[in-house]
Amino acid sequence: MSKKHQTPLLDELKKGKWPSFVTEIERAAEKSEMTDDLLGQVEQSYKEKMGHWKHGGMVGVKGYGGGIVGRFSDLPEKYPGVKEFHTVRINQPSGFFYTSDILRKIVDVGDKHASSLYNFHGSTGDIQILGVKTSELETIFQQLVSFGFDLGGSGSALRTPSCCVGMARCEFANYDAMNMCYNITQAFQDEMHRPIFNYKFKFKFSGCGNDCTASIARADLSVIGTWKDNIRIDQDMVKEYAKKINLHKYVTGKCPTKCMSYDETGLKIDDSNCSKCMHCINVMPKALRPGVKGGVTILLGSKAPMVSGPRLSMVLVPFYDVAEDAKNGYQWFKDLIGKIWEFWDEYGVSRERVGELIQRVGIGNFLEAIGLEPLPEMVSSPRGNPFVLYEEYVEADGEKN
Amino acid sequence: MSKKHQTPLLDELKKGKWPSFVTEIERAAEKSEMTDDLLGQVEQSYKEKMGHWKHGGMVGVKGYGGGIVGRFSDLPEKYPGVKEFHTVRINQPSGFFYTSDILRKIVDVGDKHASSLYNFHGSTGDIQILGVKTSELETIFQQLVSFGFDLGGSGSALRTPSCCVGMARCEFANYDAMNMCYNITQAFQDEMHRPIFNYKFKFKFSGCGNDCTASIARADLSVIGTWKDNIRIDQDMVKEYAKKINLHKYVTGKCPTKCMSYDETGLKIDDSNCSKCMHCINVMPKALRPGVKGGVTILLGSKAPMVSGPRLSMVLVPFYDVAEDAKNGYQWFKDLIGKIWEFWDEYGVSRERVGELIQRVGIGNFLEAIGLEPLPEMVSSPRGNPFVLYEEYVEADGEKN
Amino acid sequence: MPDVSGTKRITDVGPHDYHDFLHPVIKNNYGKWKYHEILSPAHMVHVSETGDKIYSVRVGSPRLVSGSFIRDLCDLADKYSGGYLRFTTRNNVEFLLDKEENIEPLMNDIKKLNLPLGGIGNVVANIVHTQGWIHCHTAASDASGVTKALMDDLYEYYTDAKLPAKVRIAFACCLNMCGAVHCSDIAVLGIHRRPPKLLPDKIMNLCEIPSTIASCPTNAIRPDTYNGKPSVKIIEEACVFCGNCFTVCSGMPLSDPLNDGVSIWVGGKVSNARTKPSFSKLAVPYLENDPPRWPKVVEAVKTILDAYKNGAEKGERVGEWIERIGWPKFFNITGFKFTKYHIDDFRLGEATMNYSAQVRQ
Amino acid sequence: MPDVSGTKRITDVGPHDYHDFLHPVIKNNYGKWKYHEILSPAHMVHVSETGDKIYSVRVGSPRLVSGSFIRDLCDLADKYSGGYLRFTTRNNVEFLLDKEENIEPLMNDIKKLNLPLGGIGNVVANIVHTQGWIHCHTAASDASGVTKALMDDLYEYYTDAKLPAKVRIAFACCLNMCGAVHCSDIAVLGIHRRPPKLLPDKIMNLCEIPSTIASCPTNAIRPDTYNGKPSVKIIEEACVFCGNCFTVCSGMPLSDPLNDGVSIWVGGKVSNARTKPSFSKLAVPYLENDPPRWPKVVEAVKTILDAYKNGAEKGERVGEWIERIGWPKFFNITGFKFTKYHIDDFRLGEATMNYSAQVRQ
Ligand code: SRM
Ligand code: SRM
Ligand code: SRM
Ligand code: SRM
Ligand code: SF4
Ligand code: SF4
Ligand code: SF4
Ligand code: SF4
Ligand code: SF4
Ligand code: SF4
Ligand code: SF4
Ligand code: SF4
Repeated sequence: MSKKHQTPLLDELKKGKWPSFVTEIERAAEKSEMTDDLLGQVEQSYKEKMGHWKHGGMVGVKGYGGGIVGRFSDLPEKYPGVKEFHTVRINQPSGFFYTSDILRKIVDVGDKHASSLYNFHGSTGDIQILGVKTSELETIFQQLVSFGFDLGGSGSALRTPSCCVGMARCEFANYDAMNMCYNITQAFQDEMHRPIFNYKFKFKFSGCGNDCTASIARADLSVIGTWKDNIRIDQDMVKEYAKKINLHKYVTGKCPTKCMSYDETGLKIDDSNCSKCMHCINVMPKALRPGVKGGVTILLGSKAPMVSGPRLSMVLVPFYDVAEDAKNGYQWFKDLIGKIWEFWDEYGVSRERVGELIQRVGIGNFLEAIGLEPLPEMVSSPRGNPFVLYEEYVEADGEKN
Repeated sequence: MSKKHQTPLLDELKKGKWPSFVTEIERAAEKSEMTDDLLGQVEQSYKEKMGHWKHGGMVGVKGYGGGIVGRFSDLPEKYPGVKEFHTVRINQPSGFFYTSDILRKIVDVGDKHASSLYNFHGSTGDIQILGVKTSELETIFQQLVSFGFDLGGSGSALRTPSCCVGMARCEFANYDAMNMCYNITQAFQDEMHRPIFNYKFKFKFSGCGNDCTASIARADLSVIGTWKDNIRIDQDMVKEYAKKINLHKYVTGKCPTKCMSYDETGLKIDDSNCSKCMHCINVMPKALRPGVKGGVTILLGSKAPMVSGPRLSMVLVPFYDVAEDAKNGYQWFKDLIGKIWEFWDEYGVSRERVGELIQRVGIGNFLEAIGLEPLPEMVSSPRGNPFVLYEEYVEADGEKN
Repeated sequence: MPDVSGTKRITDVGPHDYHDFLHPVIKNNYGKWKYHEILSPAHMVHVSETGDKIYSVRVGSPRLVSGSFIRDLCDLADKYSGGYLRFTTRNNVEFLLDKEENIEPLMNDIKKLNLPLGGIGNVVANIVHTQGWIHCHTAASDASGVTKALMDDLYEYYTDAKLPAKVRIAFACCLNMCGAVHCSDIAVLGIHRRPPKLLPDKIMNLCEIPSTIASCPTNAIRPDTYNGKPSVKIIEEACVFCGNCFTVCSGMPLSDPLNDGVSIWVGGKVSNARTKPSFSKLAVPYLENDPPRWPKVVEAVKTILDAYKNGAEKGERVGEWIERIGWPKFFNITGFKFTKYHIDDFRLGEATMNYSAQVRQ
Repeated sequence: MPDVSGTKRITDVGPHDYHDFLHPVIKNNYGKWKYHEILSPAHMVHVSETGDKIYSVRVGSPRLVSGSFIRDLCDLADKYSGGYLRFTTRNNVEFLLDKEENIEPLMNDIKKLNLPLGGIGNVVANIVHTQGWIHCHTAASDASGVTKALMDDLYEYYTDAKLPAKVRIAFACCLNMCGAVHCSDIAVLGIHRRPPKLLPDKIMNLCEIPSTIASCPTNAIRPDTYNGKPSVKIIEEACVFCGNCFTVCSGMPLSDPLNDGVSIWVGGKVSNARTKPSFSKLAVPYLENDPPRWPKVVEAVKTILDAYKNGAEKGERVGEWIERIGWPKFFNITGFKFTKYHIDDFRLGEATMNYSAQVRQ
């Protein structure tokens, strides 16, 4: 297929060692006619230093309020192939695991009915088929469902949850993040597909404090593995490491709670003061392992900067015995989420994420409403100002007030 | 003199090993009639758990707007001795140094013309004569002046500056805090005695980062000694200390910038990374001394919590060569203060301390106004949110706007 | 492909059960992994309590890929890993092998496809990025282009583990920050620098005025009337060019070729290892858009990386290194100018001042 | 005393020149001190580059003292230190001696006066305190009384250096915090807990309504009218009992015997040594006023001190110790209850949450 548009600027980006998205668009253009016009429009953006997509546009499949991001060119005459160029978000499997068979099925759909361009994966976690015309949406959807894939989230809804590789291939996992992610996603299908929230809501599940899903930075609800008992130490292996690295400087010296010490007699850890940061285990994975009483810390509220500044998630539940609750279908967790959503629904305003709401109404009130106790684990330190809103005062007998 | 009032509650506070203020009040009452009624009124406060002073009351000496805190009992009939019970604030000498002669002169005045009760010293630094009647104010003032003492500050004025013992008796002093305090106080007598500010303004001068005047917590303008060159090390003495304390744990291990190391070859410091925290010098005063190129860091804005929360002072001038400026009568410093006050005068509102003003208008604007450059030393870290108010944008040729 | 038309419409099946995609060795050793060893920047082994091993070979991807790219991967997987592969949370590809002897031939085939091998350990990881001019309407810069230009230049940092610790770079094309740029070691962020234009007709017809006003972080939008109908006006001096008004109201576009560009941020992190997670901090307030290869952006990022590589201790993340040497020295070494824009004047900005006499002289 | 009446009125002489009060050894060695040595909790020596030495003997004072107390000090100074003495920034007295042999006799005489010797090194320093019921109109508690009760009980901590580091205790009788309680190792703070009473007549006649409204940190004061004249009302649910309105408007008193009391704060510091200066944090939200000896306050302070003494490493200030063991353990050891009042919900409160998975389990 010969190129419809001259793209001297984009061609520059075919050079260099890193695989080129321009080459990929060209390869896609070999499969799908519409994609050639994408090259043209993007080249024009490169020339003008400005995008050429119209603002928004509602499109979707029957019965769903989300899962598709509508996108229309503002130069449809010039680039008819991108006149409609929507994205289909497909909910990825837990841990981003695939077989070649299933991947081929997915790209068969996108190559035939769309631009043959994909994001593997979107920042939230979805597989994204780019460049879908409105008329193709239902077909694509039905074909995906036929081999067991469904749309992900978009709009004011639950967004596609995601998780790290966890127990599938990581010795640090303190709970079954992939299973929990799958179970929770299945349980809240309605909340994902039919936007009724004030704004988006995201879950991310990481097996340990390394947080390989970056959940603490970009999930309204971050679930991060931890443990209750002692770090398992193989003192012989510690000695091996000591031959190669200066443990004082690089291990015990960097422990945030200074709860470790090392000398000839071996490595000692005051586990009661260990904050499960993972550092020592990371450095000596053959010598140290998290304890066996795994669980999670549940944190709340992170998000991007709009409108009140970027947020990290803060501790809501210091330790939750997820293994125990898993036996029960994660019922305790689902109830907790239900209470959070209820509160958000009642008190939140449109486009207010749950973290912003809590900041607005006060964490104390929020905890009371969802039935959790205030705990010192929730704060990095107690208040340093004296403006305390004591809620009750005593009245003298017979005092009129 | 027999006691006029029964004070069973206060009597409890004459017990115990620590010297008792009740005993002191009783001793004062031996000298001054009015003081007996103080015991009575305070005993009543102890019984009722409530104070008995009226709200404020303006009193002063001719030509001064400050230096006296008016105080009136709300039970003047019952306790006529404390009907008027004002405080005279006397500007202490730099470093709180006295001779017995001069102290006797001061208490002669207070014993004769007031309650014979004193605060040595007030929290700002003044000597305070308590329990002065309005009619005695002028006499007391004139007598003080006669032997070279003056009133301190009160009201919306410059408050009595204070300083640590500094070079007079401390080897850590990096500049002459006592001299600077004296010079600046003398220079701004008018600002101290005639309240024309928006609110109070406090100076405190500490010779080093130990900040023995707590200037960083309670001075609008905190002047704290530091140095530019290397910490002076006596390696032999370091070895002596090493025999007694674990230098790795207690010295190098606690250095906030981790810029020190110790081994057989001695103590090494990367002075370019030393933040002059004083810790290592504090622990080994016989082995380490600050460098010889002394100067100060100037910090701005600390105060008590009203209205927007407690404040610490923040870095305004990372290094100021005060020794050089001293030769010039601290002119650079005085000019800087002048600019700060000018800005405060122009933009501050009533009862707004300078730290609050800067927060309200933005540090960038403030720096511009007083002619200082923004410096990374002023922040603990640069901004983490993207809401940057870029001040200029380019317009295309011929663009109408 | 089955013809599904006419059959009962099925919905809410949710994501595919992951069990169907797990390598047998992974299934058998699920939750039993004992330790891992990084064998090269491109492959590692995980060893189970049972003694079983799984090898992971990691390959870089531009993320925005064609169907053919995926098919190439599938072919490799069929040939060497029983068809099993996965993607990482940073869009790398991992082939999962139970046979050590397959590693080298797989790697050779990957090289033939000109795909980068690496990304494990103390490397510059694959850049997390967003849609840019390829697909988003609010983009102040392109995403894939800047990312490609950067990765071309940082290629050896991906394939060889030469750095003191992991370096996570992210790119987002507007302040919505769809990439996790607010907590990255190095972040490149597309920015506008000019208040929105007002298109009164659109505002009147398409926008809800109260929510438009509420969308502004600095209260720069005020009610106004236009031809007697409710509209808005903007206090230009208060606008921080965030684009949130445009998101809720299409009548307020911000894109402006002369003023759009990127800013650069440093020292954020996500992991809880050693230090707490933290935001990226402003390093370079503005660099103009300079397609196709954004040379100044590449240079600035390399300046940071070089300084970091030379200055940091083993195991120190970018932010940890800067905290240790201090921000003044960071600006000094990199030559970036510290300006009033670096001083946080937003909501919680006060908390970021240096309230101490700890100052390096 | 000279008769000054009739002479020209002299003003603005400023503070007395300190040179007149400096011990000759100090004058000669000004700026030349080389090192010091703490010889006991009550005395230390400073050694000059010239070889000269000055001994300082420190004595505790209740601060609120009689003229006779000062005369006692003067007599001792005349006898042993050439008449030279000073006060410290925490209201201790220091006799400055050039003769080592005078130290013991001086100390003996001090003991005869029942004054405490100590306060140097790792001690509980003299409590910085304020006026209280003795002299201030906004006091929610007494100052001297609580201080005396505490120091009686902590006496040995003053005279013997038994603590891991310096412990600075401060007391302030209201939220104006005239003692530096906001940055103390342990702070006791007088608090009200009931909104101001409104005395409409006073408000109308003595108060400026706009500045009264502006004085409220939480916007709890709203304009109102009383008998047709401008007055104010209070949104009780928003009042944090700070008393700032009373300071500017005498018609809004807060004192209330049934609800006034103290709160206890921990872990602040001022010095820049090791860690940056920091605020004291809320430990105990409320303890009732219990004169004359405030036993519960004394008990709470002792609980903190005991826990600190047992738990801290050498050289660790109270706040440094708590940061190392974590606040959960602090509350656990002391038995103080953590409540929602401990969570900062004021202006910058957000910055104090635990945004990490670093949690001790
Ligand atoms: C596709 C994706 C970027 C990518 O290239 O990967 C994306 C793309 C868009 N994001 Fe996003 N966001 C994507 C992940 C994120 C993330 C990261 C995450 O989820 O982990 C964030 C930051 C975390 C967060 O949620 O705060 C993110 C924060 C936003 C925001 C700001 C939300 C806020 O509360 O501050 C907006 C604005 C909005 O919602 O109106 C936004 C809005 C958008 C819109 C829908 C803008 C719009 O109004 O059209 C973009 C559609 C672009 C397109 O052409 O498809 N996107 N967005 C990501 C979703 C793919 C997926 O489903 O897997
Ligand atoms: C006497 C003294 C307390 C003491 O027992 O030592 C004192 C006593 C009063 N202070 Fe203070 N302050 C005293 C040092 C302080 C300090 C500490 C310091 O200066 O280092 C502070 C905290 C630092 C600061 O300035 O922020 C302090 C913060 C306040 C405030 C709150 C100011 C603010 O901006 O938040 C007020 C309220 C006011 O100004 O209206 C205040 C108001 C008062 C008043 C004038 C209350 C009043 O309206 O009558 C008190 C008079 C009491 C009396 O009976 O004399 N006092 N005041 C201290 C002055 C003695 C001296 O001159 O040496
Ligand atoms: C494969 C992946 C998980 C997944 O489900 O996909 C993963 C896998 C591993 N991570 Fe991770 N991390 C992965 C994303 C992350 C992220 C998220 C991100 O970058 O967006 C983080 C947080 C980054 C941050 O802090 O900003 C992350 C922070 C870590 C850390 C903590 C590093 C630190 O010291 O701060 C470790 C421990 C270490 O490397 O010593 C770690 C360690 C590991 C180990 C060694 C765990 C193990 O035993 O298997 C894995 C290989 C390490 C490697 O790649 O060098 N992983 N890891 C992700 C690979 C991304 C990629 O392709 O580059
Ligand atoms: C006399 C006095 C200065 C004055 O001009 O009056 C003074 C004198 C000394 N201070 Fe101080 N400090 C004095 C108030 C302070 C204050 C202010 C306060 O407490 O209100 C502080 C800040 C307290 C804080 O951080 O909250 C203070 C923090 C220090 C420190 C830092 C301690 C730390 O590790 O945080 C040192 C260094 C040390 O002790 O190792 C120090 C060291 C010293 C040395 C050793 C300096 C020297 O070489 O002479 C002096 C004797 C120490 C001692 O008392 O143990 N001085 N010192 C003050 C005595 C107050 C008192 O009577 O108790
Ligand atoms: S978050 Fe922890 S458990 Fe999950 S992949 Fe990363 S290191 Fe492994
Ligand atoms: S996990 Fe972190 S806190 Fe715990 S011992 Fe290891 S380094 Fe210390
Ligand atoms: S602040 Fe420094 S110079 Fe001044 S007395 Fe304290 S330790 Fe000495
Ligand atoms: S003064 Fe402080 S920062 Fe400097 S070397 Fe000593 S301990 Fe380190
Ligand atoms: S960062 Fe902004 S421009 Fe880029 S994809 Fe997200 S919303 Fe669109
Ligand atoms: S761009 Fe942002 S700051 Fe500017 S007017 Fe719009 S919402 Fe307000
Ligand atoms: S703290 Fe409050 S009550 Fe005590 S002296 Fe200061 S202003 Fe008066
Ligand atoms: S006491 Fe404080 S919070 Fe309450 S009304 Fe008065 S100023 Fe407002």
